[in-house]
Amino acid sequence: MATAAFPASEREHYLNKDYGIRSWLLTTDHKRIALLYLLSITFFFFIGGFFALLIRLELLTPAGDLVQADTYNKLFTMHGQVMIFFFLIPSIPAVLGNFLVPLMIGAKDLAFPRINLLSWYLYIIAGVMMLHAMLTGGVDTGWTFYTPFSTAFSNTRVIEAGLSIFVAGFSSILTGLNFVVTIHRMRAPGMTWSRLPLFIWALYATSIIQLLGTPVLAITLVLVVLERAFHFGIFDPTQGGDPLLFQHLFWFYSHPAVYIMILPSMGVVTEIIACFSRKRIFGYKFVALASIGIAVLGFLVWAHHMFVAGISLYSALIFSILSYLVAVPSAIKVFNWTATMYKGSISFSTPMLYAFGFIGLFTMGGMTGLFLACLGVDVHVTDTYFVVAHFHYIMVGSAVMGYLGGMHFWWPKISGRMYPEGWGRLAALTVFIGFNLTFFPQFILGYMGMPRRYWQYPPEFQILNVLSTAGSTILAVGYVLPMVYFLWSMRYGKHATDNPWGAAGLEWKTASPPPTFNFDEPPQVSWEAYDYEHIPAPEEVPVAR
Amino acid sequence: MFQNFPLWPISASTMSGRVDALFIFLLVVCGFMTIAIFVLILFFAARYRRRPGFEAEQIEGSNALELTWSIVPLAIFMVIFTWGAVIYFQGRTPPQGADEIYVVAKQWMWKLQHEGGQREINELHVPVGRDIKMIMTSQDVIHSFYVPAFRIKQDVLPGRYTTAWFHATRAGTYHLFCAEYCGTQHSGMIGQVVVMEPAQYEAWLAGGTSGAPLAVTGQKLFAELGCSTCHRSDAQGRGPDLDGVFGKPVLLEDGRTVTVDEDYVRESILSPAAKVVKGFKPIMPTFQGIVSEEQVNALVAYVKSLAQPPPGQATRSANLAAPQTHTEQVH
Amino acid sequence: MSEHIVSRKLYVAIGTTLLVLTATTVGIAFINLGPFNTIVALSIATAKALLVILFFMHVKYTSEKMTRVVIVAAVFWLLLLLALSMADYGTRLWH
Amino acid sequence: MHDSSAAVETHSPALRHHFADMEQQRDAASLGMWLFLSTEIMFFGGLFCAYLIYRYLHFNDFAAASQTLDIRLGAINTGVLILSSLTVALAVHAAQKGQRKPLVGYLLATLVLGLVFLGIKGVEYADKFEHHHVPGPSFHFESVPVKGHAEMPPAESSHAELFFSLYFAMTGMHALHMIIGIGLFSVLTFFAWKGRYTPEYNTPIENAGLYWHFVDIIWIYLFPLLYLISRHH
Repeated sequence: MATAAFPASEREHYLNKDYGIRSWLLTTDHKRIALLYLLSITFFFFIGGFFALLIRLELLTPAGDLVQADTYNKLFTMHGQVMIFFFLIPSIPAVLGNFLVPLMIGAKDLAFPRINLLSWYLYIIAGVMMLHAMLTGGVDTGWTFYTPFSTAFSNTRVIEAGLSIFVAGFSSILTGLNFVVTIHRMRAPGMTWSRLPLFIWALYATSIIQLLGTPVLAITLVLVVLERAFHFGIFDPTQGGDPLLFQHLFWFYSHPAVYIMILPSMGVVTEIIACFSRKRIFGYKFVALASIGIAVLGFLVWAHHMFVAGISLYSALIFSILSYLVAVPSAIKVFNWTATMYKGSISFSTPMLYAFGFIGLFTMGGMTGLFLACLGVDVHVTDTYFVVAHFHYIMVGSAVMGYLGGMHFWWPKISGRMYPEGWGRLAALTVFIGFNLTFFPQFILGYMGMPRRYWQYPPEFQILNVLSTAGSTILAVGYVLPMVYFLWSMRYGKHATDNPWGAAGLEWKTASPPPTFNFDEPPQVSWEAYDYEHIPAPEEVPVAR
Repeated sequence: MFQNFPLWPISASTMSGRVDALFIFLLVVCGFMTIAIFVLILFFAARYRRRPGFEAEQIEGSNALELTWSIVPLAIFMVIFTWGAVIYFQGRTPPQGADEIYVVAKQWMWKLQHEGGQREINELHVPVGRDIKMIMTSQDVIHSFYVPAFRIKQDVLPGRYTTAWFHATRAGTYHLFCAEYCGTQHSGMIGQVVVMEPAQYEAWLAGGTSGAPLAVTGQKLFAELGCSTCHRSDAQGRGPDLDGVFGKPVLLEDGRTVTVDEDYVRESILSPAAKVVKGFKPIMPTFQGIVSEEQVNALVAYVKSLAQPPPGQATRSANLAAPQTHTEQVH
Repeated sequence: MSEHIVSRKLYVAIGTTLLVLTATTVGIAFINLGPFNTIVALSIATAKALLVILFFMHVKYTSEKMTRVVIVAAVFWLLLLLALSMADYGTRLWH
Repeated sequence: MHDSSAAVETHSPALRHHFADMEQQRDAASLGMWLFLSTEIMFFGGLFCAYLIYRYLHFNDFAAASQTLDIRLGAINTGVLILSSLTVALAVHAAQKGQRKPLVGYLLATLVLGLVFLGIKGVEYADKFEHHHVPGPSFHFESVPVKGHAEMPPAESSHAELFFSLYFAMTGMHALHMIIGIGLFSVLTFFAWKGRYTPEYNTPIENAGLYWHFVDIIWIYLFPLLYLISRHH
């Protein structure tokens, strides 16, 4: 449809439509809100990353020498809270999802643009509360807020942090609500469910979790606050309450929350693999249904975080077997991605390198998940570095790989510029190597028996900790690099064409960057998803010799 | 700089071998599947790399393949699940006749007490080759009793008992970690389990100062706190007779039946009106805040001792009346 | 959403039924039915809730399938939460 | 789904630019509201889950504590809330017919009924404070048998405190929703009086109505769960 007849700098698009701080802070344009989110989550990502580096530095030696024990406890708590609630959960949905959902389904905007802006403001309010809590003493409960430590024993700013996450939860709920309504109601004529990009399916599944899981976390945090502030005794054993009930309610949200982080990433990777293999996704229907399956089954497994917590033997059996069920749709996805590459025409552009990295790390993270779902092994490895390594493989290895892959893939559409390909590949490789160096040793540490959240540790664990810390510095470089060259490219990058990758999907049929209302004329869809046979591969995409 | 750099934890209990075997099985199966996927991806990436003149071949999918790679993994998963469940079941079922250790966790130390009355802090001496069962509770927040060398871990909760057990197979000194984050000095809540040959263990038992067996301490408390004025063995008391009730079901005032276990005795001391035995009035005062966790343990041990050797009462009095020389080892 | 307009009389009838059901549930609470007290009370509450959903909230008249899907899904998820947590508490005392 | 070419171009002033037509806009708003209510179900669901588990664990204590609630005030409040749901339904009816004055009247009636509910709730709360039935350091509970009935099972004071913790959390959250609803309806009343709502455009009234009915349904469950435990003793 729209072609860049003239360079982006001369054409009106969403970035240059109007200028000034008001035009951004009061915007209801989903693309601008996506950029507001991009800035905010990047800010929190680097705060969380800074905490992570301090943690790794402290663990360089067995003695607690860099920071005090209390400080260390606050560091890992705030690292977790910031990374989970202020980076990972909003990352792909609020940035790439916000930007792409209307574009991919051929709509002018999300169904509720003002609610979309509200959800960003809620996020910011929550973020400010969290920063305030950090600066006025911090929180030391662990991101899990386990009672009765959080309600009766911690002397830190639990109430403020809890309310902050409560508000952030509403931001997340509103984003999910907006997506579900948009996907149901705003699709362009001809954009049937079976023609939706799988990224949309993944976000739809994610939104279901956000809608039905987040409120349970919200009420649980309210109960913690009531207990701390007004001596309600709902989780207090001295009043006949049960601290395990807190864990049940907490994990009812927080296990599915892992899928809030990973499902969108799976969606991104699906788009990338199709594009750079130039193929329709193998088993489209199964990949789509696997997303929904993960969202639903993900709600049935929460107590596998509690196998040694004192739950009944029989419920442990139930939750263990259900945990294996949720592994099946994840396996289906991995196999389908692999099969998509079969007889493809594969190029190794930066997004594809991230996708490879994603599959690798996700496979390892998923496989070690089988260890943790296995009752007999879980008893030994739960609450050790094995768990730490496992969830970082999923939530950092895979989720952030997918996020970065998606940022590279859609950067030309978002900014209208190309990033430097060589640097892009270098960064992808650095992240992959740095990540494995940081977290693989932690699997061994965990099986050796090193408990998590330890400020000091017995000396026999040192060498693996040193390896891990060394890896984390490489990882840090890998994460800073893209930020630098993305910024660079905004000014010096080559202008992007409308469809630099030769990708399928409606978002590539409008200009880069898109006009404010996305499409010059309302699109009519008459083709299937991933119709790569009808799209020529572009010359820009690097070809192996 | 780095003294001993092992890659595998020491194995020192009957459980460790079982867990290791399953772990190795998982490593092999999952390792194989992971490598297979990696090899396939690398092979496709190389074999089908973009070259001039080669077009991708569009393939819709294959239901047969989808079914295969859903059902085959699921079958493997079920094997893993079953194997893991068996081991877990063993870990959660302490064998009959195990020696009992009462554990009280608090910020940030482990207090352990043997049936014979020996107290220890952050150190547990046990003989090799015997079943040891821990009956654990916490004074404040949630802790977790973790001995990597035994491959056992169990959270220790305030307000109730949880149990764990092990059967040490190798003498030596092993880490005892707190594995559930519990505040400032969580990482300092480390102790050790000293597993000794039986002869040395006997020597250790004899080495310390004397202390009464736990049940005897409990019996004294029972009298001092005035429990014995109501809980009399002549069936005339205002409270139920406690002789021989432990381990048996009792009928409650509200019609339910519960088994008298450690948790029930504990609850009856601390929240006496919660589960009142049929035919009695809820007149017992609570002992919450009056007795310490250790004293509750002693009382539980006493009530338990009342049910022990069933044949004849003689054994019972003999059991308690003759305190042998026991040790008090506080570190 | 279809613009089906319900008559005012029907609304008043539903409101009256709800009041009568409230009186009924209070009355029944004072009769000893053993465990059935709870069951009856919850059944009456569910009947009342259904009346509100179907008539006051127009679900009976809407042509929109999604409304029903959303309600059923939310109730189903709530039951998941209740059932799976009770799976723990209900079996704690089994040996 | 929405064939925009088939849709008649209705340029209502209330149509927002990104929707193809009023029907799409109304459908989106309705679906959005129902999704929001589904999150509300799960929000209260966490409380219901806690309630269910503790009632199962400490049934007698819950029964004894429940006896101290005033069943008359609870029942009257249930009636008040049902009446308010009725006036809301009638308000939506009036809005659909474009009758301005009845609409304002029903909205005002709803506001009054909502305030009556909160007033009665306030009386009940005050009573709890007087009897030291508010959880916290000054909590005090003795399982005094209700008049003439000595066979009430014994109650553990700490478990009764748990009941009251849940009572205040559940009714408090419900009351908070009522307060939000009253705020919402005040605004709607103002705009209704200004004549903003027409038979074509009354989505705000409809959606606020859905919210109010939902809050009513929560109370329909809270009433038997909190007030009607073992009343036959």
